[in-house]
Amino acid sequence: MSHSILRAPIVRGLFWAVVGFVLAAALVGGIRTAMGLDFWNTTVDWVIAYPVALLGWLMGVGVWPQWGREWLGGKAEPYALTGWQRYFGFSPDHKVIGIQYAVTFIVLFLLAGLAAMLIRIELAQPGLQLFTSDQYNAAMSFHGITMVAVAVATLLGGFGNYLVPLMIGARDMAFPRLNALSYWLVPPVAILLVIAVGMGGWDSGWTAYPPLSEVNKEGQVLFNLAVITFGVVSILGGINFLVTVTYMRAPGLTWFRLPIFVWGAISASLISFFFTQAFAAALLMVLLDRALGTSFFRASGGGSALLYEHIFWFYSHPAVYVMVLPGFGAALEILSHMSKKPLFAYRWAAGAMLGIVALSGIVWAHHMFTSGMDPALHAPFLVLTELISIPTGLIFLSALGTIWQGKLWLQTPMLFALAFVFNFLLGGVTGIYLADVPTDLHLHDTYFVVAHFHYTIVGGEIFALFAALYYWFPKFTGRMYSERLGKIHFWMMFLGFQLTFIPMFRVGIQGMNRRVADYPAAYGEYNLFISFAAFLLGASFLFFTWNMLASWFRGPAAAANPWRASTLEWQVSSPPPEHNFDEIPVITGDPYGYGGAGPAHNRPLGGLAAGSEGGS
Amino acid sequence: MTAAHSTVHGAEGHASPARLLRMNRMGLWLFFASDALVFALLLSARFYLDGLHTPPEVKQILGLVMTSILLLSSLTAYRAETAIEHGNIARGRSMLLLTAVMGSVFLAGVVMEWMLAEFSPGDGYGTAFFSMTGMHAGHVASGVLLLLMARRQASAGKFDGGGTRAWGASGIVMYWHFVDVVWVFFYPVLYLIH
Amino acid sequence: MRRDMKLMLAVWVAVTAASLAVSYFVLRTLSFPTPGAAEDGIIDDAFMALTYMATPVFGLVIAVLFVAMLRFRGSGGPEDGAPIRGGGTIPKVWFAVTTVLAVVLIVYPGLTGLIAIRQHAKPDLEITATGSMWQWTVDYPASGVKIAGAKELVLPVNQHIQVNVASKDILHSFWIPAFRQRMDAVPGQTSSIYITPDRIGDPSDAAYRLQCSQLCGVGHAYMAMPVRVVSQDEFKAWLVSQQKTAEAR
Amino acid sequence: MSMHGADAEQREQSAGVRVIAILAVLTIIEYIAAIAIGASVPLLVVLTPIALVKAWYILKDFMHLPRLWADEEEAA
Repeated sequence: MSHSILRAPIVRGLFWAVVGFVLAAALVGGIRTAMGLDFWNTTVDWVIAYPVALLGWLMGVGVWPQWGREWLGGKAEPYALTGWQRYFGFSPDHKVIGIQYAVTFIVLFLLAGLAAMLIRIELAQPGLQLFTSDQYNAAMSFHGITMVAVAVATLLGGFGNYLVPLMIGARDMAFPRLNALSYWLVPPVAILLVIAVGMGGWDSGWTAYPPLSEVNKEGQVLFNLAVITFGVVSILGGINFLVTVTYMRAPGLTWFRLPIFVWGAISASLISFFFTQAFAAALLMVLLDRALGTSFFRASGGGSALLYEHIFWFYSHPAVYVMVLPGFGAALEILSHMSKKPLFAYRWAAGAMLGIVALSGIVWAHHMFTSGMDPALHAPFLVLTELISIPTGLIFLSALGTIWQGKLWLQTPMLFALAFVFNFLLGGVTGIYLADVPTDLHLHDTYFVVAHFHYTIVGGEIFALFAALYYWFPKFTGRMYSERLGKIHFWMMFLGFQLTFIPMFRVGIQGMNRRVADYPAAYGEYNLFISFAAFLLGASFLFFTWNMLASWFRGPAAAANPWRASTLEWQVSSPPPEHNFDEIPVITGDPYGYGGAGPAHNRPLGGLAAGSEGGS
Repeated sequence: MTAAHSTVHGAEGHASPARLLRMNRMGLWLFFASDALVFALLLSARFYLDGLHTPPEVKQILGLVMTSILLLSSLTAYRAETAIEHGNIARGRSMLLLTAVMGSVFLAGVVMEWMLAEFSPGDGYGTAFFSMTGMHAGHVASGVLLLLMARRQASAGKFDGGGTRAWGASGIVMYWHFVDVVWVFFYPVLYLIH
Repeated sequence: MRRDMKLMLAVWVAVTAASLAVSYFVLRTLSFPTPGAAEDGIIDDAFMALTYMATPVFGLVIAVLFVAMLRFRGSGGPEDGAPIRGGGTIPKVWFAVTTVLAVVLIVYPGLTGLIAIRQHAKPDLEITATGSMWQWTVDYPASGVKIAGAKELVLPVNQHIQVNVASKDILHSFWIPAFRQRMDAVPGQTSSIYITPDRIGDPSDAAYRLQCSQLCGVGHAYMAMPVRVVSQDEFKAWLVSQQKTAEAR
Repeated sequence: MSMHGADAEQREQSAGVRVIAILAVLTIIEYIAAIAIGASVPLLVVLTPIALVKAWYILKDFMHLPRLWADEEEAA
């Protein structure tokens, strides 16, 4: 078999994407010329040619040979790539897809983090140093949306895909090819965002509020298309998880024997499959307003900008829980295994996650207390929003109860998981100020909000993500990471994070509003401090990146179960065999059998424990 | 496990056909729920932007005819599905084609309506009308393509024997009905209320 | 185990007390912008009330984390922790306590604060601030003064002012940190807030600036304008001077 | 397919005709109601349940909603 570079899936995908784009744009141009209009119109051309290019990309990258032929009654080619090439092709293997997601989004995380560093250079002093206002907005908007995508997809897409089938004793996800298709929609999102920045960016942030997003630069169009595509990724992924967990659990693995991480993935999937389309729909409406002259959000045609805010936050508040619920799951999972103690109040924690899902859909308008919406809506949304603190409190109970009287093994993943508890506490508590109408009137759109959501998303979810990354690194790669570098990364990141965001609460209260390239000199000293702390935070990722790369290529081989953990993924080799389980295990107890509390699985190193009890 | 197994992945690897069918079915219904929300958002936007107002220029007869065609196409789609499930591939093929033709007629109706419309996309009702019918027509168009695809698969012998093997056709027909259900709500909201 | 529990309780009390002290003595005095309006009290008090309520929760989590990391250490050996599953009364009690806490803070400072901030007397003065990319137009309808692209916002002290906020093009937001409240300027609608400046103030204090606080594109950061709160006599004189300038044009 | 299969097919096909008849009648009622009823709210009160009933018939009979939780294929 020849593997010339020209036959590589990505090259074919790009080729057909370009062909699709050019053909569609030429067709549009031809029709426009015939109608007496300009040949090229950026908005119209992108809106029409991009979906065609996307189709070309998908088909070229492997959908056509491995799936598309069946649609027309033909026979699909077998999946052929092996070794490292699997990661660069259309692979239906959930473990390959998990690593594809994780690596892609960690690269994007570092890229968006770099944008954050540039932002902090600009904000170190009052006045404009590095950027023009326009460039600042572009950097801020890119940082925002990319980090949102990272937060939504790394834990759920990366770790969820890799771990959920293993944890439930399945050989793959329910829809392996759909899973691959979902992943291969991600590169176009990244490419669109990068092209958009190259075109000068868009200045409406990740929220893209109209009417600004209907009158600003064309980069906005690409942003909208990227986010709509990303919405499809999220929806298809969510559906896949729900069907997988519903129908593919191993015999004996009842709902309340699922590892808590699986509950986090289910809860997040429920939200992402049911709410994501609101964001996509809102951005589609913006495109319609821009391209066809409808007036969803144009006051002159009877539209209303507030309609956008309602639709947007209908998704984007629940989206926060798409980010943190898998984070809760991963952190609780690690706290239990690294404390060698059963997860405390397991059913309450699982119930709390579902409670958060239920409440998440009815609290969106707390983002709109100062938007000029009907004041009659303020009180109900205040009440509903504050109620979320109750299920969230149960997650804390579970975390604290788990570590109490445990045998805490303070390795890097555990440190990150404990930091998650601390950070999310601050994030959660400061959220109460923003759900409270009177305080929100002052704090809305200030750096207090910036600090708050960085505490929940970065301090919460991203810390849980790194906990998960170190914890499951040996399982993913079959190699151990360097504990020393891991601890350096942790302490630098932890301290850098606190020193960056604690002062932001203060400047926010004081009156510094967010999303500004420049600010009054009165806030200068704090911002200088924040910038230096942010550089410390940023520098910690040098250690992280080095650790990951060096360990993946040259680290010592990892045992099957280096943490002596009790869940199923640790009962198979590291990395797991191609089909996970030679025999589907039979489950006889819950996943946290520590301290002689009735272990579900044996926990000697390696070996598939429960398989001996019977096949599938 | 050896490389020879590498084409057998996940569900296909160990689930029974009946289990696989249930999984496909649940996945499709979840997709419907998800897609329905897009339509629900557009529908709520219609009330948010323009309340209950419907301009008198709306073509009532055309709307009724289009609605009837779409509803009838659901019957032919149903006949196609039933025939294929019972192994009657020939009838299934002709019914799929008939459904696709009726869907195309519906699409022609949408185009005609857009050209005849006496309101602009720039006002409240027009915004709702063009976006709702446009989004729906996009689904109908993809449905027509899918129906033709199902017909092609039927010719290739994919559904021979019916039963669980008919899922491919059944899923596409379900999608067609789903698009019809959307129109059941869109029709009164766009044409009849006032 | 009793010793660990006692240590935890002690740390809890200590952290809570320390946080209360820091909140009371440091946060209140150092962080808030100059309180320039009568309504500020409602907002700052709500802020402090939430902070005080948060301190015991904060203290508890810190105490458990601290004691666990100090006293419940393991090294990955074969020893397991205690097989406590937490299925008994503890989660129920926790659930009850957090529910009560949530209800309390919904009522106070939540709903009570909301009611307080919504109550307003008949305004003494009405102004309209209209945002456009990237400047404010200020209108004093009673005296016929309208300043397009105003260079400063002048307000009288001790007057109850209704501010109507509107927009010509895209979303903006009217915010003066000294007055705490903000309101978005939405095209096609006018929204109002009520403020009663209760001390003289000038823009040498960064809290006295009208800042657009809804991202509005390139000029967003600079869509700010100095605010002066002056005595009522001075305000009247200023209005007259503005009327003259307008006539002179 | 056996004769039995063809019979079953015939039965299901006539069920489809029954549903489309119901849909047709309800659509006509909708159309007439919109002409006959002048006020908005009463019209909405009539149209909403009709639309729900129509949707229900399509979901239940055409889209086989009950198959989601039925066990028929396990037995087949």
